[in-house]
Amino acid sequence: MKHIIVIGGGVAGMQCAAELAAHNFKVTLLEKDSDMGGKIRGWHKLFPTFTPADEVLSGLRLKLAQAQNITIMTGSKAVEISSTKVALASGKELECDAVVIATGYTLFDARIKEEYGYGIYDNVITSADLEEMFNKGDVRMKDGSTPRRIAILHCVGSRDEKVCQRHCSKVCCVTGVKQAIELKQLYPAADVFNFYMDIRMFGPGYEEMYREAQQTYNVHFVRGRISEVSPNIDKRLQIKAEDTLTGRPLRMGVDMLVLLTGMRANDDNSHFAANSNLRCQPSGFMQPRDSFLHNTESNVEGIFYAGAITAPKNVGEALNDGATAALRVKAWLESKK
Amino acid sequence: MINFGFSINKPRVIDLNRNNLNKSKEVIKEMPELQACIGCGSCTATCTAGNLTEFNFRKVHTLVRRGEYQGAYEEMNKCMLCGKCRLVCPRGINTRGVVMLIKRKLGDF
Amino acid sequence: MTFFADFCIPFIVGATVMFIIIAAKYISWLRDLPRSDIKLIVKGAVSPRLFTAAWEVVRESLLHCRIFRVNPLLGYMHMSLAFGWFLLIAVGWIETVAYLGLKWVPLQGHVFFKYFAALNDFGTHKPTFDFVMDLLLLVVLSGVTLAWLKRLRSRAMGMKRATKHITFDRIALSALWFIFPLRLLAESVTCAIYGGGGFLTGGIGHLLAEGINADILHTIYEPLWWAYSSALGIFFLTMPFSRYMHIFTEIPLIFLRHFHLKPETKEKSYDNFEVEACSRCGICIDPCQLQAQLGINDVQSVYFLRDRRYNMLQQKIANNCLMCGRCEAICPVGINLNTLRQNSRTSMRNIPNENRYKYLRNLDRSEGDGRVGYFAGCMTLLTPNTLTAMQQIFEAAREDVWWADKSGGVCCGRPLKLSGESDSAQKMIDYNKELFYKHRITTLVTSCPICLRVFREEYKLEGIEVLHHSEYILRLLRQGRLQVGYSAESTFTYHDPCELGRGSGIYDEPRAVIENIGKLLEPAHTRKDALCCGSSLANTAIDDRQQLTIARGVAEELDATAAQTIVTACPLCKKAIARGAKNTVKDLSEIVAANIK
Amino acid sequence: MKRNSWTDYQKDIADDHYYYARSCIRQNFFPGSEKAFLNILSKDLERDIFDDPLHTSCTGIGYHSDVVPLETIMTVVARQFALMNDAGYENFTSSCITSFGIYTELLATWEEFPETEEKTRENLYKATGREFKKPKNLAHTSDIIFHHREAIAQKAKRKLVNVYTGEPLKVVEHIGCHYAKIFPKSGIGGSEFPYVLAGMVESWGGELVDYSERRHCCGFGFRNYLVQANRGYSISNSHRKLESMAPYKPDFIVCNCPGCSMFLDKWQYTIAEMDGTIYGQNGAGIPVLTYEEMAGLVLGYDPWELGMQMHQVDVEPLLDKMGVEYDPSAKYLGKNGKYMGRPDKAVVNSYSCNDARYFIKR
Repeated sequence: MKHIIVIGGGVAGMQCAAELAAHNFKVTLLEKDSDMGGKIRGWHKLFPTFTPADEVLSGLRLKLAQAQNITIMTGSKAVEISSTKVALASGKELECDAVVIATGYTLFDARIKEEYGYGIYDNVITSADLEEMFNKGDVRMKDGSTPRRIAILHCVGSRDEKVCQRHCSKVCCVTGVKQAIELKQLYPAADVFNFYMDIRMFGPGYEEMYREAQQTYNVHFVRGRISEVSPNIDKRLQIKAEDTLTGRPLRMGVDMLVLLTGMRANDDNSHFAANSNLRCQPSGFMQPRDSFLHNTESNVEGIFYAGAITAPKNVGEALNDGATAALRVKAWLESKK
Repeated sequence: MINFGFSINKPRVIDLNRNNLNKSKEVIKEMPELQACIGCGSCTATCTAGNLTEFNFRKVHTLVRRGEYQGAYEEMNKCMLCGKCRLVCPRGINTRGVVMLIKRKLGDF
Repeated sequence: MTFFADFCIPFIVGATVMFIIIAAKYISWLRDLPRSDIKLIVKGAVSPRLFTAAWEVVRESLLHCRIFRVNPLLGYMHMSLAFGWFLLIAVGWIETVAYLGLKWVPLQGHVFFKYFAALNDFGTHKPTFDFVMDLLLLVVLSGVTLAWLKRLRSRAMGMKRATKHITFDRIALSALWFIFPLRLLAESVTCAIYGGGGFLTGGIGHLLAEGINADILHTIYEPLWWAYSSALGIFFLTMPFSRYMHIFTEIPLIFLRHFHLKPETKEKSYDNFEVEACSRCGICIDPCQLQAQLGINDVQSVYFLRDRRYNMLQQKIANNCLMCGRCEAICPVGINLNTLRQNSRTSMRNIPNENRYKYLRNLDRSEGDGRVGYFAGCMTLLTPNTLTAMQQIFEAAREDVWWADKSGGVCCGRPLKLSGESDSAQKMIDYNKELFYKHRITTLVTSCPICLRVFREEYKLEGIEVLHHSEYILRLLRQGRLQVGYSAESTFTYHDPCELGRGSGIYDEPRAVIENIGKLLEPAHTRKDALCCGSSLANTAIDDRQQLTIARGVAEELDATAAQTIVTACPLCKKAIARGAKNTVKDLSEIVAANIK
Repeated sequence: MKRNSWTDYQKDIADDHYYYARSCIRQNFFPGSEKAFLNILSKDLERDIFDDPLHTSCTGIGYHSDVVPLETIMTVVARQFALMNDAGYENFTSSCITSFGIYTELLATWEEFPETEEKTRENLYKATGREFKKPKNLAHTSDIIFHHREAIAQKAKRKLVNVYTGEPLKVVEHIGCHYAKIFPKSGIGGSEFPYVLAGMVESWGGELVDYSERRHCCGFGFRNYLVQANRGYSISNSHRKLESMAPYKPDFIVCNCPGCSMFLDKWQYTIAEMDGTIYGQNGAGIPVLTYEEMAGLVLGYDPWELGMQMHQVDVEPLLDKMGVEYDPSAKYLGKNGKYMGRPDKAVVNSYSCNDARYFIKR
């Protein structure tokens, strides 16, 4: 029985492992954290259907639990990769017939954009923090009071040369719209402002949701990037932006600022690229063999990609990638016979 | 008061802390679809009055929504209400209704 | 001989108050008429129009011929109530004369003649009158029954919806419903006790006398006359404040109309006659597409007039109307609904402002040179196919054309006028007019019915003939300056634009043009009855989805004709119908241009 | 406020042996400050600092007003460095923020485009026959005070504390734009949360005001002030800053840029004359100090020796709050003890001016 190692226990990795097992492979799923689920663990709801993230995750867990021949190794970080062997941080080495890398992405550290005051001012939070708050059912300001005006800033750590992240993280726009709606549902009297550079509603139902946010939920959209955040005398956050559609600077005090932090490439990627002859894109994400016919394969035979390791992707795309990569692995192993 | 030969320039900033947003809220409440504007500018591009003057419907209603009312009534009065903008709006906004509503809220109607 | 009993008091009070109020209303309205209108009245009163008006009063106020034509059952209901009641009064008066000779009898003496006749001895009994009066009462009662039915089951009466009424109307209506049944009862009981009466009152009286103890009949006798008198009194008291004001108002209205008075851009005293002549019959509700397709049921003309009459008109009601004219075309009273709505809007929104449209000064973006001017209109600039088609037609006819607004012009002013800003609209009218005269055109062709209408109605373009392009093209065809190929294979259906059809009375010209090219198939609603595309500039209240719903409804009907091409003659209609139609939608000029030989 | 990010932006500041470059604006408008700086360094801190009479303006004002070309200013800067080499120093420090910005910018330009450095060497040699070495360390003089802030705190005669209430004084700090906005790495604390003045204020017992227009320009902006037609723009920037800080009721403003000190001080008077707004307490303006003056007061220098009589907004209310003893009658005495005249009373100074023997003619 052929042995496949799937690195990364996020949605793409879980899906891929389960699909591989269904095709009668022996699968080892490596996860560096203590639990599976990756980035959507702790996420509240998924756009555009407001499906609880837990629902997707428990579906995947069930799929893994029901599968035969899967070894799940949590707390295991891969440090060296080749198509036949994976070395773990613990020093252990695992032999295999193929490897699927599904290590996903790293959330941009909002602290780097220090002008937004994350980690400096209370009530400047990231989209991930907000999801956590939603999960706890406790969206409040630091002092426990209810926010009356909330700003959501798009493209924090995306499309920004100044932090060396030129790419678009793809999902933040729609996340911002989703979170705006959820905030309005929670606090209908609050004013929610989305500050955006472009609104990229690329998926099915996204544009409709955007429109609903505007028209039904009365979420304000201001085209302009917030330039700086500072405290106000009334303890609010003073934000400054340009309302580019009127060509005038705009400023206001807000109670809460949500930063839609982007996806950036894992720091590991360049290491893998250097040591395993894999190719990186200028963005730092891995380069698939090509963008069309072999987009879940690496340039190295026997090493495959699934999910956001190659580019920012949404959950659905990552899941598709996982399944596709499994089929590619199977096809490749069969062609080798 | 001394004349220094110059004066303090009026700030161009839209200050949402200072602006009185009541009228803006009334406008949005009566015409929620106005919020669906994506600023494409097709209304302004096709505007009969906008091709003869500096009237910019998109800009004026955006400013009104931000609580910048000064001059909005006078600007909206440049509109001929011909309705081309409504035909081209990709979001189906009742632009003529918006013009009339803003004039009603900000003028003497 | 006395003609007074205590129970007459409610009637006397009601009737007196009513006549005083109505007189006061008419006097004040007439007094406030502008001088020009008074001149018209003076001129009309000494002309044969006086008689034609009187004849119309008979036909419409009494017989309700127009409602008959729309809905015979409703017509009968109105006629039985109005004409029946009128005859009851008239014959009743003759009856009194017949009994008592030409001698003054107070009003209540006529109305409660049966009561006084039983009390006094008026001489020989005259059964013919009993029969006639009973017959008339029966006719009126049949009308009342139908009115009840209409309230309960409007569909059975051929109306999808009946009017929703205000309190005054409800009181008056209830009183009206009870007047005649109570009269029947009172008179029957009188007959039961004193004998006499015709087949109805006498017959019922006979049965009562047989079946009910005489004491009981005596006990209820007076109260029944009280009830009848009270019902009358209440009805008269509420009448001037309710929709029943129309009963009398329609009569002066008919005269004034025959004297050529009509509502104008701005409200004036004459409008009162039109507004209060509305009986709130609700016939205007059913043809309204806002009602039929969007379920909007508080904006129709009946409600608009009601709100205007009671000074509770809101902009959102006034603005929510397509002004398609479907209701106006069907209104049995012939009220100028569109003009009244437009001048209400004017009252609400018109602010004279000298500074508006100053930017039009010295502006001239026209091109070309010729005695024929072509004014595309703002909307046509968004249907460039029409523009190029017109160009081809002009070229084929070798017409030198002055293009008023090919690269953008100034709006004709009608949209602004429709929205109520009439004085500002005048500035655009003045601008364009000056432009037309400056370029010395003798014919003005437009492909936009909205522009056409304002050119004809407001511009007063002396020396310039204004033509819609359908009229112009037909003229070219008839003069032989333009030849088009005919194919029996090509089938077309035609959508009448509101402003062109009902608005300007142009129905035949576009049809004639189409029949030069191919076969014309008529949709279910056509000509005067044609539907509105929903994109009317007159409505600034409905949203895009609502516009689309209406457009789809229209498109469906046009598609149902199975014609290959839907033709219309208005850029706005074209855009609207194209959103919902399966077949191609073309402007009249396009199909002409495509078939030039 | 969790403000730790300044630690991310640190730079080396030489501890001793400085070559001092003066500032055009500071030596004209705050001459006492430069003198105080030299005294603090050499006397209080016992450091070696050389005030070279041969050095010139860096020509930054001309450069930022588009009248001095880049090649020229590069050569002038190169000459300053040559003079420093001649004097035997390696650590260059400038009193002016704009000069500091220019030195930083030119050093970075030479780094990125070595050919420009070559050209400059050539130009300098042609013009003066000199050659130069780049300084080992470049710092603004406020960096140096920041560097020695704890030593100053130890020698402090008084703290930045209101002697009546015992509360720390509320201080607005304003950093010149050219300090770290061009190269965030060149300033202590970077451009977003500059710490160079804040560090001094905190070490010496004051409380910092973090107001929303903290990072905004003072409004000087060179050609925006120098051309009269543009002055409305200049003053509106100061206006915006003052509007933003006023609600916090600051006790004084401290700047590290001479131009900012001047504009925030003098525009207060102009604004008061134009629209009647006075931003400080009790009908007086907010005193504006240079960091040298602030350090001097802490170290017990006499305010008139520090040249604080040169300010538009009177500093006496602040001196009273700090418990500084001063001789009011000595305010307008020159160094030679002679009366040097006094300005007319101004709307931003609330106390009466009885001894009006000399008036500035409007």
